[in-house]
Amino acid sequence: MADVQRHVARFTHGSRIPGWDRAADLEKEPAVVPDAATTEVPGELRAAIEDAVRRFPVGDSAFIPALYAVQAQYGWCSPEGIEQAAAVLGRTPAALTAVATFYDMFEMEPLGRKSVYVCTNISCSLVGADQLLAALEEELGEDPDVNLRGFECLGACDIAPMASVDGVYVGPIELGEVPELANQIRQGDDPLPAKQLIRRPCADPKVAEQ
Amino acid sequence: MAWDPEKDVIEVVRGPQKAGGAGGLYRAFGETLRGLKTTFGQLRMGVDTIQYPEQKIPVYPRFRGRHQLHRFEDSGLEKCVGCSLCAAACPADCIRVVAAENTPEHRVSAGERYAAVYEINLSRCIFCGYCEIACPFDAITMGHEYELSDANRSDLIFTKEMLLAEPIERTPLRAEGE
Amino acid sequence: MPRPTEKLVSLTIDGNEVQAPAGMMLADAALKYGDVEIPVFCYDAKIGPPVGACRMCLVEVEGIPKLQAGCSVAVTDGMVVHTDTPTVKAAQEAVLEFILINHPLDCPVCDKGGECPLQDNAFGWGGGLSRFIEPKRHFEKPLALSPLIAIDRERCILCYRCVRYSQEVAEDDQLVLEERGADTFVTTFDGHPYVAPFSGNIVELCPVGALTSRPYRFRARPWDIEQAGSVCTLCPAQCNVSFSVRDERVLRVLGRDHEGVDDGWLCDKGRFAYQAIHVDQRITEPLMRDGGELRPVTWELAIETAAKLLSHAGAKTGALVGGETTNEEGLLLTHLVREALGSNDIDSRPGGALELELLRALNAPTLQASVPDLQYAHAVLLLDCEPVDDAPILDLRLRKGVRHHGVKLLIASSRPSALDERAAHSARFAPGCGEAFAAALGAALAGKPSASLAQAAGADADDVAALAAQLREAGEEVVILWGERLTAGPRRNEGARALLNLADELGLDGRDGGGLLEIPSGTNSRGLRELGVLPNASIGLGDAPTVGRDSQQIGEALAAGDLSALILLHSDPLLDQPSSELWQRALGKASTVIAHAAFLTPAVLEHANIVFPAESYAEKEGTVVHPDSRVQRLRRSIARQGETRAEWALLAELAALLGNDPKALTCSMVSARIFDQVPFYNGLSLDLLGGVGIRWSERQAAASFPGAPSAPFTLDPPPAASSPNGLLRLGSFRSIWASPEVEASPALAFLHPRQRVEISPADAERLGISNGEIVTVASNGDSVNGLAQIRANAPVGTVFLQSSIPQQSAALLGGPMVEVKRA
Amino acid sequence: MTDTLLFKGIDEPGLNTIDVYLARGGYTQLQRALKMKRGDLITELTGSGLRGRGGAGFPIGKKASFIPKGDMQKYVVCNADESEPGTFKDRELIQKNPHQLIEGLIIAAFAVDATINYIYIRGEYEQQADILDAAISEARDRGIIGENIFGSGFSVELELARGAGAYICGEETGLLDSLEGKRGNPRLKPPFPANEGLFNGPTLINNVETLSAIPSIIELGAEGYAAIGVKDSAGTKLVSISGNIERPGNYEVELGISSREIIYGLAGGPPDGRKIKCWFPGGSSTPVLTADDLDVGYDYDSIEAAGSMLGSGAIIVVDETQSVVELAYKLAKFYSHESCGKCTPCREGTRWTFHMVERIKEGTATPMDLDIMAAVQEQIIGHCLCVLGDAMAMPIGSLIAKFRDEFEAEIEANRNERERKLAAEFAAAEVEIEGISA
Repeated sequence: MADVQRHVARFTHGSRIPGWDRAADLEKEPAVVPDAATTEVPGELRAAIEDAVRRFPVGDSAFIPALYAVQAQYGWCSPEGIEQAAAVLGRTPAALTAVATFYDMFEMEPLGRKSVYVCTNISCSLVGADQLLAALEEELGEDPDVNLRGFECLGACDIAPMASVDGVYVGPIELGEVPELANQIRQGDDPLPAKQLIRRPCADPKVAEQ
Repeated sequence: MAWDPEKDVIEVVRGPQKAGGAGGLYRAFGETLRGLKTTFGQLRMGVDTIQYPEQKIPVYPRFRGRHQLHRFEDSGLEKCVGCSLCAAACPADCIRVVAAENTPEHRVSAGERYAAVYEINLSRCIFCGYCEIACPFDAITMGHEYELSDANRSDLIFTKEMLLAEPIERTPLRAEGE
Repeated sequence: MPRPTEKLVSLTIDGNEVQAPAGMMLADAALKYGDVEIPVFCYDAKIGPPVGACRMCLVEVEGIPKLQAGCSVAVTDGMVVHTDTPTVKAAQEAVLEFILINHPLDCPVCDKGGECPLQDNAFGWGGGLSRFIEPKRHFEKPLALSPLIAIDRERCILCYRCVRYSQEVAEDDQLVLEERGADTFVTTFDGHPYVAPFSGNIVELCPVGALTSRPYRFRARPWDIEQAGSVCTLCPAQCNVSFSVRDERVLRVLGRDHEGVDDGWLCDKGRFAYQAIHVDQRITEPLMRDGGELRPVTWELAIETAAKLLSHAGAKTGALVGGETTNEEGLLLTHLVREALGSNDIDSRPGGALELELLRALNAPTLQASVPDLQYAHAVLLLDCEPVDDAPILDLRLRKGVRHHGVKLLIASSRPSALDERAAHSARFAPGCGEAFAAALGAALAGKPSASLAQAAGADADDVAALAAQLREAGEEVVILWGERLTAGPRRNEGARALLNLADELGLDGRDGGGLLEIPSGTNSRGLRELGVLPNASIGLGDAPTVGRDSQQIGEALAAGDLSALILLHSDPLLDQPSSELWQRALGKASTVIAHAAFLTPAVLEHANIVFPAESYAEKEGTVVHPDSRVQRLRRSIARQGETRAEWALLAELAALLGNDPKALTCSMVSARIFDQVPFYNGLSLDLLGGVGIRWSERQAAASFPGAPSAPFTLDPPPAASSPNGLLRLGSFRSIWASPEVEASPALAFLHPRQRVEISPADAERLGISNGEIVTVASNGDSVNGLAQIRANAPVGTVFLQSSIPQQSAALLGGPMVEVKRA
Repeated sequence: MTDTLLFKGIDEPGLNTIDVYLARGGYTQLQRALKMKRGDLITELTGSGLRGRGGAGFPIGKKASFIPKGDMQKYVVCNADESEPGTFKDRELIQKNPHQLIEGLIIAAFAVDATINYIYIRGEYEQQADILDAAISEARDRGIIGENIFGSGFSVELELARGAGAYICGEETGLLDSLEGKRGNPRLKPPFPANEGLFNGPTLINNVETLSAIPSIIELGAEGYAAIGVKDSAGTKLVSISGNIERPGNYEVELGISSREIIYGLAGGPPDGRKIKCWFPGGSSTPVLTADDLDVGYDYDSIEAAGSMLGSGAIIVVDETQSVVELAYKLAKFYSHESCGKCTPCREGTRWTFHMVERIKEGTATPMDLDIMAAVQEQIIGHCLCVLGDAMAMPIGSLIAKFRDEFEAEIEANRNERERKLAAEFAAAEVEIEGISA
């Protein structure tokens, strides 16, 4: 054979999906339920999960609280943390990962601990959410402590365009306020206190009349 | 839907039947006479002897002779991926394919698999060309070679290497109008 | 528990009146009774309730505005269904167009091509065109999902079958979906391989070529192969299989769904150990020991020499028969040993002979539970057995029973069971104390004091009481699934009595849907016993004219020189018999050892004078008997490899050479003789057995089963379980993977069991052992090494080791107490 | 216009604490309800005509009456997974008046004899979840949740469960799966949750607004409540208005009010006097209406007659400056991201639609793609396991139907733009080649 082609070119799709190219590592042992005797679990993680288990008649219901606990412990749903949670719950780590990857709020990679979600859904984007996200990315994009991402409707269209800074909703954010907000996020200060949703009165004029 | 026998009758249409006379005779022998006219017409053409095997009989372009397997011209990889569809299509059951997997070190064809064994038993082949039609990669085609006799039956089982090789001598093609 | 009843309803499918059982899913009913195929992808009745995910099966049901998923609509009376209206056709075409959006059209290189439901459905119901012009996704392929399974995620249509199987049938929960929406993909946790006893079933379930078998990869296309139905004889579960044969080689094993046996599943051993048929290690020609080494010889020489040696030994010949022996071989061997050689020393039970009366009582047809009973009973008690290791497919059946039919699962075992999670109650007892535990449970059920018996069993008295209470409350239909080890060892007869008392206490005799179900140690143990391949029984479990030596006594007699020759038919005493030490001595002393073996297992390799190549199960013909009394037929699927010859013919020839010709010209002649001579098989024939077999205990001829004494029996008080006292009790188990076939199969080599020392955290801490380190287990000067494995649920005071493995087997240790220390 | 019911005094400081709520006469309706017979209570709920405020608009009394009687464990689950784009009314109720919700939920629980109950709140509402959690604890401390509440013999448990960011968990069966710790995939129906829901028990699932309205029903009586609003659309409705609007926010309106009154009267219309291009009457998953439909009455039946749905009662106003292609792009992106992937038409259809709109933006689409797109939407509607697929297909289908000219114009413009760009690139490359050869 004259010229043996070693590599066959494939064209790829624009949206590559993480995990699709992942093969199993055949050297590893199968991921069965981790044995409680040989899996060490940090005390607070165990306590948080066991507390969650008590709140439901079926232990599996504690999956989401357990994953929150893992995320609180490690900053993301690390395989190590998931294994520990699986050992406490008596389920396979795969069952937990399946749930974790389904939900947007569980991070499957180590990212910044400060999560800033910018709503980019219809109502917000109608009034400039994409520009807000771009401006924040400009300011915070490089910061390893911050996990900044566009997010689907956060349920605060009345303060559009808005962002959720570690669960605190602020808006409407004007582009001029972005540097200030970015600074507050970096410093860990209360973000734009005057524009926090929690302080916003009801829009209905009848309420004010009462 | 139940089968309705009434609807399944084939009606045969026959020509008008008239009795006797010269017309009857013509109807009986007319076709034969027409055929004989062609036969006797050829008599004056003389004898045409072809000096085979020095001189080959040319074949039509669509003549189905011995099969050929093909490679990609640019990469030299075999086109055949060993899918066995030719074997499935073969009414004489004369194709045998055993596939294997390409590796980066040993790449034979373009896809994941290749034909490790590809054999055609030409003593069984009826040259119907179904294999060619079945092939999704145009890897097998019917060539023009027709000199396929041998003294040994087992020599008529052509292996992949034999099928991939170009025929030693090209079979002449029949020219336009010939 | 009530089984599904067949109440018929009538409905109209595409204008035709159809009768179908109420509650049946429309897709099934249409296919089975209406001759209308509703295409499906995600639905398969054996995986469990439908999920309606693929939407391929949309049909029109009159009176409902939206199209309905045919896989999940139960048929009701008067329902009018249309599967061929323009709306339905449009929907089917649309769904196929959606499915094919990301499915590559690489059918020519796909192993599923030609037997692919997606191909079939696309051909049958697709529009033939796609309007999708965006580039399809392309990814790395194929990827390994496990050493046995390759995954091609491009081809996956996300039908959920494999993950549902993993979560709801095998319940190993290792295979899951990650991500969401169109990004969803099938995977395992963090790149761990999907290795489980039943993982291979997902290959058969996958409706596209996304999950393929690696050993079968590119071996053949569906039109290259022929399917040959037979029975897998690698374990007592005797699953019905179909061999894919090409050029006289088995290339793959598929399940042949049989609700009464395997429910459509196979274990990975059954699915992949076929490779052992075609490996170089397999013995395919006669061997003779020459200068200390086994060398190939001609058949004539081997047979003549064997006949000469046997005629020399005469009545001083013993025979051990392994579980893979068919009834026909068993019959001819008893002829050879009893008639031609005049010996009665023949045994097929490794644990020593059981009193014939008790054997009859345990095998009485009125007391037999069937495999489906496990799924529908009110309660199932596992007594001294571990289904996943002993008869793997029953594990899935029990899980199904618990999950779908609310079966109350009760477990009494010495080693923690894989089913503990699903059990209503699990009790532990000391290894080898099954008899005492059964006695304690029987006493508790009878309302008698059971505490001292529980103590003798090394069990918790509360556990016994709890189990008894659960059994009493459960309902009438109770199945006791018990392991042969309950009736092995020195107290075997007492174990059998205790078990029979327990069954009597629960009133299981003659009860529909309940009874006893044994998991014997060998595949065809039941058939061999019924044919009298025992020292104390004749054919049909009749009285033996002369009682011979049992396996234990044969070993002792050989060691003492009272016997000089030994025939090993599919049996390796160093792997199968409880004490390796005795058998090392016995085999060392034996002057003649004639083995029929497929592999050079330790005893064969070291001690056999003549080795005859044994047929593999794909090459055999004959009959075997399932533990629930189903007589099944093996069919020859491939030509015998190498110079292998039929064993029944060899046994017949040997007997003829010894001057007593059994006059067996064909195997079916022998089968007919068996059906004739065993009274309770009377009337059976190979034709009747067909592809599904027949439970003889359900036939009229079962009435001629020999009578037996009935319970209750008075029991000897059992000896107390040895107390740990610084040492640890030794428990042994045989893993599903411990078999020469697994060892020889290249694909399964990674599963080859290494010795692991299972120990409780408390004991590990006391002995200063950490997880994963190498420890030595010693007793009376013998010792075995293994990796320490600390298990949270391991009982304190007991250490568990594997037996039946070639090296470092638990059988090397005398027990019952061992010392464990760091190596 | 009647007084506000749900929003009554909602901005009162400290209303989220039990003391203020009790001082306002909170939990008296619960005590009244506990004295009623279960059957009467359900009759009362049925009589009020209150329809579920989550989107489907199913009458609550009917839903409650489907819960079978018997000894099995029953559940009431409050769906506080408000994630429909444009909707934020439940957030305001939870955040400012959580006890009203708890009171309504316990009344519903008493009506169907459910002793274990859950509120499933979306994970993003962290502050609201904390407020609700505190309120539940207060109620528990006061004995309003627990054994034998108000000496009625009825015991009730209430737990808060948090989601973690998945739109599909707002679908009732997806929510149940999520609550059971699974991936939030919708289930096959039937069985309906009323028969086999949470942990296979009979389950009543209702939205926050629906449950919060229950105390008012008890207070006003079924007839009093039914008198508000119009036929088949009883009561008041919280309307969330957002998008291109002067005064976005939540407004409590009586059902039947004209849509123009809400958009222009209450919320002030689009800013700077711009015209309305289209508006979503009930969240982003409802077919769009145009400025011509502004005089439609805002109630279930009128909106449906106009070709859309009241949905969750969230009006998104899109003004004339916005591009419909961009709107379709956002919609398709959102729904393809949120599709759970369980059923084929939704999983593949949403992603395909997204790619098609993407191509329109890139300038590689043709008007024929609009036909394909419209046909794909038709093949999604009604063929999916749940309504998420329909939720994308209906608005996109309506956008294509109503603004086809604009789509075509944009396709044309983007194609020209792309060709111009390519030509420029080509020219630049040629110049470069010439430069090299020179």
